[in-house]
Order: sequence, then C-alpha cells, then structure tokens
Amino acid sequence: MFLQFLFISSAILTLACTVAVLVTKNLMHSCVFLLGTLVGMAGLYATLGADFVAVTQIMVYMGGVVILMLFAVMLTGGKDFVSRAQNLLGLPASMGNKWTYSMGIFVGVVFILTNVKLLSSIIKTTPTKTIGNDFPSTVTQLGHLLVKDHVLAFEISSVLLLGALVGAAIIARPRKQN
Amino acid sequence: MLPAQFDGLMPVVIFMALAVLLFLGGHFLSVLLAPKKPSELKSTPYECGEQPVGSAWSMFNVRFYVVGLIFIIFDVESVLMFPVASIFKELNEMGQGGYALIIFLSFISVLIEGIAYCWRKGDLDWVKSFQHSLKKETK
Amino acid sequence: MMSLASYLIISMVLFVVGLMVMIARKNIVAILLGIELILNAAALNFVAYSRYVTSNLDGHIFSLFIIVVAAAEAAVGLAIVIRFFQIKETIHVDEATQLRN
Amino acid sequence: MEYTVGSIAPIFLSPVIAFVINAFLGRKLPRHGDWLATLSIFISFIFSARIFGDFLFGKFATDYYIHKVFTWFDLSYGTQIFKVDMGIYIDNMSAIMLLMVSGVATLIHLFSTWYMDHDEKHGRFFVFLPLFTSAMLGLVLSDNLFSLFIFWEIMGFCSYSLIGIYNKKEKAGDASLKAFMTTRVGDVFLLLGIVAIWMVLGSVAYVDIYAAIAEGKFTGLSVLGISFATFSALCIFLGAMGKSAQFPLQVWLPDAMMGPTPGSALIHAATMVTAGVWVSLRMYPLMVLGDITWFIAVIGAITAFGAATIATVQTDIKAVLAYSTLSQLGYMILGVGVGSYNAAFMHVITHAMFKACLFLSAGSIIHSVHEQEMPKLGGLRKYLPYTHFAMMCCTLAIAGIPFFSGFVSKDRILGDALYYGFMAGQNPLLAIVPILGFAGAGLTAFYMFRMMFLTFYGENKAHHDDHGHGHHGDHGHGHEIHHEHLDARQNVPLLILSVFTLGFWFCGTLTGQGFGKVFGSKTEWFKILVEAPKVEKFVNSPREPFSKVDSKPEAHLEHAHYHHQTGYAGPNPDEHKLHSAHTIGAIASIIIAFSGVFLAFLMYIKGSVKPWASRFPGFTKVLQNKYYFDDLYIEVIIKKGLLNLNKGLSWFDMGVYDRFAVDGWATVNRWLFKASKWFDNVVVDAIGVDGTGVAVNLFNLVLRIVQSGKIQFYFVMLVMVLASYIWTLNI
Amino acid sequence: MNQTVVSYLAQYEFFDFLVAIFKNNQSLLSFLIYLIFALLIVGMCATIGGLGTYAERKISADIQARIGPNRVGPYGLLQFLADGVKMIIKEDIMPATADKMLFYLAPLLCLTGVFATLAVLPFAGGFIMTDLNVGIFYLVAISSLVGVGVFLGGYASNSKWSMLGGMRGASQIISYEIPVTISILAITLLAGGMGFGTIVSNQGGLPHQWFMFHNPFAFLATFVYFVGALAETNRAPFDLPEAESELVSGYHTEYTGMRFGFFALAEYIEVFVVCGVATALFLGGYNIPGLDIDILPLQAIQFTIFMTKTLLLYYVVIWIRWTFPRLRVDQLMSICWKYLTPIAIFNLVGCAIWMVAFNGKSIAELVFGSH
Repeated sequence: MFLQFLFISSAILTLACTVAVLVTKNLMHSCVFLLGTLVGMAGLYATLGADFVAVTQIMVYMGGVVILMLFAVMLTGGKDFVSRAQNLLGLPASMGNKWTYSMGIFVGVVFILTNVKLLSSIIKTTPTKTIGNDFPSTVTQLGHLLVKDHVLAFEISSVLLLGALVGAAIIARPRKQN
Repeated sequence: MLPAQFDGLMPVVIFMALAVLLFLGGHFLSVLLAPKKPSELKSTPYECGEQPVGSAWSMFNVRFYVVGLIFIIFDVESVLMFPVASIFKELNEMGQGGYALIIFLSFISVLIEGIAYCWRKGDLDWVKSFQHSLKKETK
Repeated sequence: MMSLASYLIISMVLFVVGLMVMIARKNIVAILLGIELILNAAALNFVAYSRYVTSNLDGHIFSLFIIVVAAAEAAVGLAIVIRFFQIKETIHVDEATQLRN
Repeated sequence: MEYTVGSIAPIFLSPVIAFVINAFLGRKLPRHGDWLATLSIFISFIFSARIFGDFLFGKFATDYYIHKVFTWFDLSYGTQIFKVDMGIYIDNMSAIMLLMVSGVATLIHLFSTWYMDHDEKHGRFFVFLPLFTSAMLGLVLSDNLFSLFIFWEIMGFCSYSLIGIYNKKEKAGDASLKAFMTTRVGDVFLLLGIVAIWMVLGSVAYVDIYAAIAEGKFTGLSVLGISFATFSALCIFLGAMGKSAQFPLQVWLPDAMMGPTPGSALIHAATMVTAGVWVSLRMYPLMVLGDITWFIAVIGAITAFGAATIATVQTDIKAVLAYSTLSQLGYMILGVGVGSYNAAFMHVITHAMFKACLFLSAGSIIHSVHEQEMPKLGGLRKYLPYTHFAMMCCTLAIAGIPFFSGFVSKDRILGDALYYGFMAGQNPLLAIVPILGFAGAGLTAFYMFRMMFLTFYGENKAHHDDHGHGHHGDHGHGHEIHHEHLDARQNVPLLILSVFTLGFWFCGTLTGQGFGKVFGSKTEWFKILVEAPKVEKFVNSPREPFSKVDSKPEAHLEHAHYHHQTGYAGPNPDEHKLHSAHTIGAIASIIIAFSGVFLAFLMYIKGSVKPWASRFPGFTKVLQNKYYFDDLYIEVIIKKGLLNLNKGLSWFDMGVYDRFAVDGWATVNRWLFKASKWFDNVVVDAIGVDGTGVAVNLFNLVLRIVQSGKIQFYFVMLVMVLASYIWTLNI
Repeated sequence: MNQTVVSYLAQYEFFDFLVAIFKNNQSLLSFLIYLIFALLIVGMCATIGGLGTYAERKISADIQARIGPNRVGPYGLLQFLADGVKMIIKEDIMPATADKMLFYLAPLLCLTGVFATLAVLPFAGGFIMTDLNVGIFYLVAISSLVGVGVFLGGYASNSKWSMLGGMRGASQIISYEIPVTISILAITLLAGGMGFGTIVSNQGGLPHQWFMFHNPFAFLATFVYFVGALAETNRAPFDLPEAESELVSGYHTEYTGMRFGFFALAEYIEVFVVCGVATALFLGGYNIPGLDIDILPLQAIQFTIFMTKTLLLYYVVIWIRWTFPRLRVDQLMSICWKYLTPIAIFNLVGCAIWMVAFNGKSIAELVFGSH
C-alpha cells in the first residue's frame, strides 16, 4: 500500500520534473527541476529495495552535482540566459529554438518507437521473479561485493576520481592574466 | 504480527510532507493575517538605501567552483567508503582485518594524493589568486 | 502495477527526455543536464533488473559506479564549460566547433 | 636446513630495496645512502653465506638442487597453453656464485664509499650499484632463461648508466653508448635463442631444457638448414659473447673503464661480464648437443690471446686491467669450449676475486696519485705498501704462479685445452686452441708484471717532477702523495680479497695438482661439487611450489666423489691421457709464466732488454690501435658497409627502379595516353569528369552539413543510426 | 529489515488489539502511529527551535551581563511565541526582480532537508522513528538539501548581499561536509554499521564506553565533527553566509515574515539535530549508565538522557557563538581543507589501523580488561 504510494508519487515527481527540465525557459529552473527528478529517482530506488543506492543518489547528486551545476550556471553568466533576446517560440536563444525543439521531438519519437519495439519483446521474454514485500539490507552485501568481487573496480574508481579531480582542477584553475 | 517492511520508509515521507504542509500552512496564515501594501520601493532589492545598479546575477569567482569540484570528488569517495567501513568490523572479526585494511588504506591513499595535489597547487588557498592577480595588475 | 515494465518505461522516458534536452538545448550546461538524465535512466534499469530478474546485487554496484562516473563526468565537464566560457565568452554549443581556441 | 622464500628472497630483494630507497630518498639520506647500499649487499652476503655453508658442509652432493616455481601469469585458454613460470633454481654452482658475487660486491661497495667520497656523482653511483648487484644476484638465482634475460637487460642498463655516470664527459657518454649498443647485438641473438626454445618447448626453465635434451625433443628439428640445437645454442652463445665481450664483440669493454674505478671493478670482475660465461655454463648441455663447443673454444682462444697482446702495449693502468679481463674471459670461454666445465667456473670465481682486487688497487692508486698513465708513475711501493701487497698477490695469481688461485684454475683450463687440441682426436686445426692459450698465458705474466714494475718499482716520476719544479710548477698532477695508512674502507677490502688469491681455497691442495692436501676429507670440494649438469636426472623432476618449505630428505643424497670429467657425459675413458695432459700443461704453464715474469723483469727493472715497443714499431702500432677493431667497425662496417649498402640501395632505387620501372612505365603510359586522348576528350571528359565533378559537388553539399562540428547534429545522427540498426534486428 | 517505532510497539500485545481495530489494515495503522509520533517530534523540535532563539538571547545576555528578554511570560519565556506571531503577521515582500519560483522554493528546501533528518534521530531505544540501515549516511545526505536551499535563497533574491551570502553559504556547507562525513566514517568503522541503532548499541552509558573515548583518533574525530557541524549549520564563528557586518543578513536579506521564519526555524532545528547526532555518535546516545535494557517505562529515562546531552551541546553551541569572533572567508576555507580534512582522514586511517591492531577493543577495554 505504502509501497505503491511511494512508487506512484516518486514516478510522478520524476516524470513531471523531467518534462519540466525539458520545457522550462530558465536554465536555473532547469537545474532545480533536475534536482526534483533526482529525488524522485531516489524514491524509485527505495521502492526497489536499494536503500544504499537511493541515499547515494541523494548524497552525490543533490549535495554535489546539482550544486556544482548551479555554480557553473552562475559562473557562466547567470544573467545571460535570461536577458538574451527571445525568439519566435518565446524561448531565450541559448535554451533552444523551434528548429532544435522539433528536431528533438522528432528524435524522441523515433527513439520511443524503437524502444517500444525493443521493450515489448524484452518484457515478454524476460523471466521476472515474484517479488515479496521484503526489504533486505543491502549495505553489508554491497560492502562484501565491493571488497571481494568488485575490489578492482573499487580501487580503480578512486584513481578515476583522482584523475577527474586533477584534470578538472587544472582546467578550471584561475589563470594568470594571459 | 510484523508490519510491512517498506513501511519503514514511511517516516521519511511523512516528515517531508510535514515540512511542505508546515510551509504551506505558514503561507496560508500569513496570507490571511499579514497586511498587503506593496510599493515600488519595497520591491527593490536592499542595497543599504542606494538605488540598485544592475542585476545581482553576475559572474563570480572561479574559486567557488574549484571548491565545489574538490568537494564532489571527496563526497563520492566517502560514499564508496561507507559500505566498506560498515563491514570493516565484521571482516575484522572474521579474521580478514588485514586484507580489509589494505583495501581501505589503498583507497584512502589515493584520496590523500588528491588533497595533497590540490594543496600543493594552491587550489585550497582562497586568497592566493587574488593576491597574485593584484600583483600582476600593479606591475 | 509495480513491475519491471513500469520501471523500464520510466527509464525510457527519462532517457528520451534526456536525449531531447541534449538535442534541443543550445546551452552546454543544459546539455550536461541531459547527460545526467540519460545516465540516471541507465542506472535505474540496472537496479530494476537486479531486483526483478537476477538475485544478486551486481546491478546495485553498477549503478553505484554509474553515479560515481557521472559525478566525475559532471566535474570535468563543467570545468571544461567554465574554461570554454572564459575563452569564448559564451556557452552556446554551436560556438564549440573547433578543437582549439 | 630448510629453504623458504624468506631465506632466499632477501638475497635479491635487499639490494632492490636499497636501490628504491636511494633512488627516491637518496638525496635526503646522510652520505646519499651509501651505507644503506653497502649494508643491503652485506645482508645478501649473509644469506648467501648461509646457503653456501649448507651446501658445502651440510649436503655436499653434486646432484642436489633447490627449484621453486610460481606462476607469473597464466593466459591459457582452452587447449592453448600459455603459462609463464618464474622461480628460483639453486644448485652448487649457484651457491658458490651467490657467495662470490655478494661477497665481492660488498667489498667493492665498501671501497666505493671511500673512493666516491666527495664525488659529485656520489649519490647516483650508489643508486645504480645496488641495482646492478641485485640484477646479477637475480640472474644467478633465476631458474629460467626468460627471467635471466630480464636481469641481463637490467644489468645492461646499469652498466650503461655506470660507465656514463660522468655525463659531462663526452668520452664517457660515447663509451656508455658503445657498451650499450655492442651488447645489444648479442642480446638480440640471446632473445632469439630464448624465443626459439620457447616455441619448441613452451618453457625456458633450465630443468625443462635439460629434460628436453635428455628426452631428445630437439632432435630432428631444424631451423634455416641447421639443426635446431645448433641454432639455439649458437644464438645463446652469441648473447653470451656480447655480454662477456668475446671476439669480435669485445670492443666495448676497454672503453667501459670510463666509469669510476669501483664500478669497473664490479662490471669487469664480479658481475656483468661473468653473466655471459654463466649462461654458457648453464646451457652447456645444449652447446654440446648443438656441437658448437669447437666454435666456443676457438672464440675463447682468439680473445684470450688477442687481448693479451693488446694489453702488453697499453700505458693506462686501467686499460691494462681491462684487456687482461678480456683475456681472462677468453680463458673462461675457452674452458667452456674444451669441456673444462669445472675449471671454467672456477676461473670465474678466482678471476672475480683477483680482478676485483686489482681494480680496487688501481682505484686506490688513482685516487691517491691522481694519475693513471703508467709511464708517469713508479716507485709507489713506498707510499702505498698495502695496495702494493694486495696488487702483488693478485698479479701473482693472474700470472699463474703456483700456489695462487689463477694458477689452479687457468692451469686446469689449459690442461684440458691441451688434451682437447692434441690428444682427443679432434680436427688437427683445433690445435690452435691450446697454442693460443699458452701463448696468452705467457703474455699475461708479462704484461701484468710490466704493470707492477712500472707502477710500484723504479723511481717515482710524478713525485720527482714535483720536487724538481717546485710547488709553483705544473699542478696537473702535483698532489703530494701521502703515506698510506690502514683504512677500513680503502685497504682492508683489498687485503681481504688478496687472501683469497691463494690457490688452496679453491682446490684444497697447495699446488692444485693433488699434493699437500689442506682440507682433509673435503679436498677438491670445488671439483666435486661443480660438474656439468647430468640431463637425465631432470626428466620428470618434480616442481616445488614457491611457498613450500624445502624438505628433501637428506638421507637420499649420496656424498659426492671426484672423478675426472671433461664433457657432460660421465667418466672419461681416456683418463690417463687427460692426466698426463694436465701434468704437461702444469709444467708448461709454470715455465711460461716464469719466463714472462722474467722478461718483464729484464725489460722494466733491469733495463737490460729494450722494450719491444720500439723494436717492432709497426706491430706496436697495430696493438695500440687494438687491431683496428674500432676502426673496422666504424670505418668499414658502418661507414663503408652500411653506408655503402644504403648508397647501393638508393642507387637501385633511383637508377634501376626509377629509371626502368617508373620511367619506363611512364613511357608506356605516354603512348597509352596519346591513344586514349581522343577517347578521353570525347567520352570521359564530357560525361565522366564533368559528371563526377557535379556529383562530388552535390555529395559535398551533403557531407558539409554532416561534418558541421555541431555536436547536437551528431547526437541526432547517432540515434538515427542506432534506431535503424535496431529496426533491422529481427526480434 | 529496519527497526521502527511501529515494529517496536508490535512486540507488545496491545498492538494486536489495535490491528484488530483497524481491521488488519496495517499500513493505515502504521501511518497513524508514525503520524502521531512525527507530529510529536515536529512539535517538540519546533518548540526547541523556538526556545532556542529565546535561549540564545538569554544566554548571550548573561554572557554580556545584560538581562535579555523578560517581558513576555515568566522570565520572558514566551518571547518566541510573540516572535512567531510577529512573523506571521508581517507583510511578505518579494523583490520585483526576484526569481519567484525559487524564492518560494528555497526555504521549503531548507525546511524539508532538516525535517527529513528527524526521521532517523535516535531519541530512545524504541523511539527511533525508523532505524534505517543507512541511517547516518541518510542523515548526511538529506541534510545537504540545506546547502541547495541556501544557495537558491541567495540566488533567487537577486540582491547582491544575498547572492554573496548564498555563494558563501553553499561553498561553506559543502566544504565542511567533507570533514564531517569522514569523521562519521570513522565512527561507522568502529560501530560496524550505519544504522543509529547499531551505533548507539555499540556504546554504553558510562563515558568510557562512549565512542568519543574509544581511542585517541575517535576523540579527535569528535572535535572535528563538532567544528564541522557548527560550520555546516552556519553558526558562529562560521556564520559568514549571514555575517551582519559584512553582508547585511546574507542569503536571507530579502526574506521577510514567514519565509524568514522558516529559514530561522530550519537553522535552529538543524543545530538541534546536529547536537543530537553528536550525542548519538560520540557521547553514548540514549544509553542509561549501567543498565542495558529496553523496556517501555525506561524509555522515558533514555529520552531524558538523550535530551540532556543534546541540550548541553546546544548550550555549548550558543556559548561558542557569543565567545568567538567570526572567521575571515579565507581562514574558513583553509581551516576546512588544510586542517580539518587532513585531521579527519588521519583519524579515519588511525581508527582503521586501531581496529585491526587491537581487534576493535577500546582503550578502556584494553586498560581495565574486557568485561
């Protein structure tokens, strides 16, 4: 009962915010709607019994990525995307125009059709388990997986992050005046 | 008789909902009770009585971004460390403490390298870039 | 109502919208938003399969690493965007057609 | 005694650790970490001594060995086996070699701390020295050719670094490059041989190779028209020639003295050059199977004699030593070739001892006097008494004077060579081997005593000059020579080494010929313990995993007993002939050695015989130019040969190919062109060319849109292609 | 499976009776129980938050040798109610150039982030709303919503003071999250789990059983956590985002009336939560000294112990605010990245090594022998 409620509300939050990301005129709002999408995704993870992934989603995206994006929006001219001259569709130029939107919709339709073709057969043929209402703790299992089976990925991810840190810090570091 | 297990998530949702309700309720109350006398002066941003010049949405120092950048990397690393940390004790009691320690320390050592790099390169200094650019300009 | 199919459909919608964002927007930051959506769609599929099809948690590990990689990608991508903006004074994607400044 | 990884690995690892620490932290350590390097080698020495002691006093059996294996990587898939094992192989020979390498290296390190003190390259020197030593120790420990090759190359790199350590000097840089490139010629062949064996056996472990020889796996195979065994043995021996500086790849070693003298001591005495002999000894059964021992013997004899002749005219003290090393290496290789397995290896050991001591003594002289040209030295006996003593012992040893180690080992080699050349019924042309060998022995005695007399006897020219011209004169070598005191780092290593120039340590008897036993029951331990591997016993020998504690029952080991032996194939039927050959050889070599010494005495002390340098100026010039080998390589092979080959090729390219093929074709084309011109004008140009142009333009329009650099367009294209692909799938 | 209030109550017989009343619609029953408890907690926290403003003024007055509020109610105790009423009846002003949606959303995000943390706070043995397996991790994660709220509040006002405050606030909050998270990791390591129930039950009532005195590294981690938490809640001396003398009022310069009230409420409740977490992680939580049982009447004692410790910490927070001068922004950053974070990593490494070296025993167990 509650599970269904959680699923429906999360799904609605996710989908609504996703669409809002697409259609909103303001990049800042777009980022905030992305936040909503991500929170909804966390809810969906929770309905799948993936508590750790859900909280990771909140921690990394909400605490990190979204704030970073908001910073980036501010740093790349917060006013720019609002004050720019608007085009026929009433959207700021940098947020897309009629042509790009129609292209996007076209691609989206093509993709959905393709995906429906794929999914229809996949859903039919994939044997799914019957799921009880159990909500086992995933943390210890994930810990064991990270330490045993996926230890290499675990260690390499640290190197990946180090690389990302160094690379991004070099790129973003304030330069001397030319 | 035990309750359904997913109900354990209910308080989270309830508290969030309560926050929203409280917020809406507060607004409702203030709509009911608060006076409404808008004027142009009230709706200008506060700048100590001066006429505001330009929008506040202007560009900021890249330093903020660099801090955010370092943060997100460390954030993700600590996320990955949480499951390992929470089974650390269990592994230790199973007699695999040394192995877990090596895994854990080699992960952390990379983290330390990251912070050492940023420290070395001055990304952790807030003022350095300002002073640097000031010196440049005075020359 | 709660089944693999519904999660797959949600993930499909996320993916499509992400794709549309990437194509429709001309702002590089907005394109990065689209990329985040697409990555999330993939991660959701992994977890859904982990719950409904397989009986192990490898899907969770996968989505964990997707989140990790997404964070790294966002950090580097946005750094590039900021650098690009410092050079070109714009973040319109059509300006970014050359590999050198 | 038990052998675990923990009791063997430190031999190799402790110098490696010292290397790592010195490489990264050397600058911050006191004295650049030279004490650390020395200490690490000393640790190796202790562990080696333990193994040696166990092998000599505990097991004392010829066929005892330790072989531990671990899988380095395993890429097998299905029936395709691709598995590389690494391991440790220690037999009696390894145990002796380990002790020698680590012991000599310890003393050289100790000496270097004195010699390199206040040198600008002090720190770097002590980075490479332990690495070099560890590579040699690893080479000795390794159980297969592949890991041997790895250490081989590490040594090559280290010798390159050590020779060229004074990188400001152009000559040093050239010398290091020369060493590197020349040994590389040999290394290519070595690798070729290893790969060839790998392709046939799927393994390059010594035991596997021995077992394969015993089982006859190599018979019937042939490569390039020669038998496989010959091919692989030849390749491996060519590698050994490069490393051990055998004729005609000898040119690098004399130049290698550009490095600091202790480095030369390490390269020339204990480590690198003996690696070539080592691999020849290890692969001895293969050499026998491939029937190239005569080749080995001839090469060794030529090197031994040729280098000795050159050494007679050198004036630089280090150059004399370098050529004497070449010559002695020639004896070792000669020993391998004539089947004197045991004596060749003994010569490796004895030579390592006295040559290390000689080089260190030379270093001591150079460091004290700051002069290395012998004509400018003289009379140093009074100033450097300890150095003089050590150097004299070593000179006696290398000259083959009885009671000293060089006599024992060299005499045995020469005796076997005598047997090989005259009595074994070989090709009579091979008589050249003992003849050259004995001639070289005489020359050795001559040039070594020439060096001694010029350096330590007579009057001190450098010193005298100083006094003559006063202190304001030429200060180029105007250092005051101080009387030498006993110093733990300067002299004591020399004295310790000079103790081991006595022969009885190695042969158990004072004379080396069976008289005057010293060691009692274990007389001739060396000869008993070291013998050519008997390949039959390696068939199906069990492999021990790396982690296993060694627990071979000692009771099964029968104590070794000594028998004469030349080849690997058991007791020699011609034992009495061999014995008489040895007796003749001993007497002959004593006579020859003393005559060499006497000649030197006459020339350089008494002065009653004029040095032959002035009597045969033409020949002297040839010798001084080292038989023009450098010129041969540079002027003839590289400049005339390779450059002319280049020129010839380019001439072929320009003159033949270009003129006939290209131009000729052009002529044909011209006719064809004329013939087709009208066709071209009428048909092709109007329809084809213009039509193509229009088509390309149209296509270009489309492509230009696609190649816009606009990333979103690429997204669209990507999705379209993906979608079209999925729609073609039949699901 | 998670321990919750409901599953705690379910072990008593009257729960079955209640289930019967609700015709076996267990979810509804759970929902009601949760709702009641949630309202209780929210009411309590709102009161504490309100009283916090009063306490703050009163304590500051004491420190500065003044009297402080003394008009409304006995000892001015009802001052916060008067403040609340005042906020509600103030006019809501929004700058004309503001981003309206985000202007509304920002305080809501702060409030949601803080309220959601209350769901896992361990008040007493059975009185944890839900003892999620990812408890402390969840708390850290969800409270980062406050950072977004602060930033958006600053941004949406379109005022320069607000913008500066918001930028500073966001970067301060995210920066100090790192030492806090790593200190918490150290405790996770010691406790062997992230759930609050696990963490608290691994400690004891007496001080030597607390994680604070488990080993020297944990002792250091306590202070790292506390300093970082102060900064995360924008409390003095880390109150740069709302520094009056520099930025007028920081990110909530343009906020008036109820919306300002929500920011303030969120801040005060967050301070309470942070102190509660410190209590649960380091100071032994709700454990009764010497007693190790979990039955219904004793819950009250447990609750009292927890609240006492928390409120003592709350007092310390206020005390610090009125004692220390504010930091400069560059000092703020260098304290975080050059002192706290390396120390925190050192603590984490030290705790890990301690765990392996001493097999998870605390100092007291090593000294006095385990019991």
